[in-house]
Amino acid sequence: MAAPLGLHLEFGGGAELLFDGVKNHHVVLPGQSDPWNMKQLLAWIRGNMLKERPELFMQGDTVRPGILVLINDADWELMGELEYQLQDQDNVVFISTLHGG
Amino acid sequence: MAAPLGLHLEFGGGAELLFDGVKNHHVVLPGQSDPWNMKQLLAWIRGNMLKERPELFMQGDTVRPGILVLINDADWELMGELEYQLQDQDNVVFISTLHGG
Amino acid sequence: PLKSNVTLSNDDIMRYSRQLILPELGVKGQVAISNVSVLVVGCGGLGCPLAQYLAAAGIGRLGLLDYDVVELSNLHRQVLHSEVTQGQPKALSAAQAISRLNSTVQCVPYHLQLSRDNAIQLIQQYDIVADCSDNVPTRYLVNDACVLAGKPLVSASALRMEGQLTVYNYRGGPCYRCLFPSPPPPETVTNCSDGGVLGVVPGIMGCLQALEVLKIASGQGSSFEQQLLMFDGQEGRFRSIRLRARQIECVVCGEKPTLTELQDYEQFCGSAATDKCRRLNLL
Amino acid sequence: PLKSNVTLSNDDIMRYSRQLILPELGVKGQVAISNVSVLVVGCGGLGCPLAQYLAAAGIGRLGLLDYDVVELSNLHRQVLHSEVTQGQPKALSAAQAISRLNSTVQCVPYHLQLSRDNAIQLIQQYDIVADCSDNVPTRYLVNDACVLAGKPLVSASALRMEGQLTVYNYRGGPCYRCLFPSPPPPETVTNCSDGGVLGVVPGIMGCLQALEVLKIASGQGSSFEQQLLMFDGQEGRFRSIRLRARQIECVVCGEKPTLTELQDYEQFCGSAATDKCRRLNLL
Ligand SMILES: [Zn+2]
Ligand SMILES: [Zn+2]
Repeated sequence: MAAPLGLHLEFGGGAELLFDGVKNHHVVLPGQSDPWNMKQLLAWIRGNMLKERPELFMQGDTVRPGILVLINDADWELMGELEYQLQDQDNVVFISTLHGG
Repeated sequence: MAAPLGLHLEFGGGAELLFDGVKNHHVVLPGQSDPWNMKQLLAWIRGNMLKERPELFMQGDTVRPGILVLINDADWELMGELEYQLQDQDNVVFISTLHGG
Repeated sequence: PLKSNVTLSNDDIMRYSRQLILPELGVKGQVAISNVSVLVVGCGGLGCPLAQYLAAAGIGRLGLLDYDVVELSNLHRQVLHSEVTQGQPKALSAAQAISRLNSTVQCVPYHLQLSRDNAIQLIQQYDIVADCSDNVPTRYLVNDACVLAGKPLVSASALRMEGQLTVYNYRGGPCYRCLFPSPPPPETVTNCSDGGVLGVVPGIMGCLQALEVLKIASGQGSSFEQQLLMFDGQEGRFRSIRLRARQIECVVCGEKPTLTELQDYEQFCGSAATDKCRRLNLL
Repeated sequence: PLKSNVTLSNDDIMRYSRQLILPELGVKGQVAISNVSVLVVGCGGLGCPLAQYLAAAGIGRLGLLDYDVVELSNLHRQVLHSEVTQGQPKALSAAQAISRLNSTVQCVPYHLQLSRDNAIQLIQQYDIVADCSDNVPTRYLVNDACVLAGKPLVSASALRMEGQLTVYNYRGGPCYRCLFPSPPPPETVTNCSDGGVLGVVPGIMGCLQALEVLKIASGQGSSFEQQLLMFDGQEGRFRSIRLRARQIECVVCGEKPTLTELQDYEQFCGSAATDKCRRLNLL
């Protein structure tokens, strides 16, 4: 049984508009038998934070195309993406890419 | 007897030109009986790093006017200035203020 | 092709004297800049400050591409245009303003839409490409054309009070498709017409983009190879992010590319190559 | 005094439509901007992009102050000027360029040197002051005059490939003298004539400065109250530093100020109020 996990979540580039316009969120994930990974975090966000139109944020069990995920200031591709095991106080950023000019 | 102290020193805004143009320096201060403070660090920099014209960097036992000192990304005035006791792996920045436009 | 300078004229020495004395640039860097050509894709909120500072710095040739004409609603951020050039092609309006600032820069205005038919042939004529466009299909088109033509791509974007900047396809780094293999669903894309933009935010991003172009042009390399700079203007906060490496399985820059010629980008993205109407009506 | 707008005209709504729709700004913020006056001290590398984007955004009145005339060596960074305005006063050259971009902005050119004799009277006529000057005595003069007149001071500077930005004397925060009670020894001061500057670096800093002016003007507050933004263009790196609070013992903004009128700043700093010759010859 792992202890509860504190995370700092950030949303930007417009993704925050799906979360009441709030960019910074401190969340605590409940303790569970296995360590939390990103796939489980996304399911948790979908169930606990996304009020409406989850398809603007997710596609299947991952984020939709056009959202970059950053774990502690690095592209999540460098960290194992969905399989990354979250550590207490990790900083996870979801940033919508911008196309305007 | 305190252990040797590793510090990250940075120079910018032109102050690096007094240090062979090198902005980033990792230094190790030798162990000594009392903890190192900023006043002692400045004397150490003067004795060990400043090759010539120390008056362009220091005035008396402090930095000359126009150089901002930052300890871990905060103005050293908030940290006790010369009396601040250095911690292992502290980041100390000396930045010459710019006046051009 | 651009003529190849080996020295600076006396006028050049006067004009660029304040930057020539920089050890990071010097005469050698200034000569290098004068021999480099840059294609600016989009003469809007990003392209205006970018073109302005590249011209001021003495870039050799500047291709200015935009299919659109100047409107009053552009002037809050598109600072090369003016009240009297309303209705004129942006490429021409920008070229006029640039030549007032530095007549020694070769300015080539292209009043046309970048497309799968002209992109490669245009981009091949330039050393560096700056993506200052305002829509998703054009961003994929510019990326693919840069990969196929082997040109570095300095890309910026802005919306509301935020901006992003990256250098793609440069010194073995990733391309836009390595990061974004699939386009975003059209209904998730907000453009400047819909979402708005504070004019000075693309100003900041276009200037930062110009700096990276100049660093590449003068041989200093870029700080944003495999790095993304994010700017939040409301919080006054910059953040630099380490990005993934070039992806082996990328369809355009990977080891076995399947995309070897340009495609239909409006169809691929499901949206039109403009920031004016969001959805492409797919019949 | 500036007339006080309460609504926007139809033309305004068209022109500013892309920024009006920002929730951070809205009609209320745009009206507020149109009622604000800004004094730009120095129409050089910082003042040009700053004035350009403030005018584009619809600032009410823009005072453009510079004692100097346009030279060829300015054009690599002073992008409001042009080849044909060489020899003209910078304040006028800038005002002309601004009025092409937005004729609805009241532009007031001042072709003069800011001095202890005119500074307070000038600054009192404006809501916000932007320090875009290029020398130490002027920076102390502007600071002291802003404290005495009770105006917020948005200050930027640039040299070589670096830049700095802070907001002084705003909502109880420190002033320039709180940070720098004594001027730097003149022999330690490098100006752009001596040290050089890559033109787009003041471009970036001037745009960032304009953003903070607009945030203050529209009631959003600034991100750089008691904060210093440092930019290193070579490394592409921004850093934000927490600064000291207002100093109780500050001679101009402290609890018992001893400096209650402007002084002789060239004498105080031991250098001339220009970036052209470094040392003041003190006889
Ligand atoms: Zn790729
Ligand atoms: Zn003070």
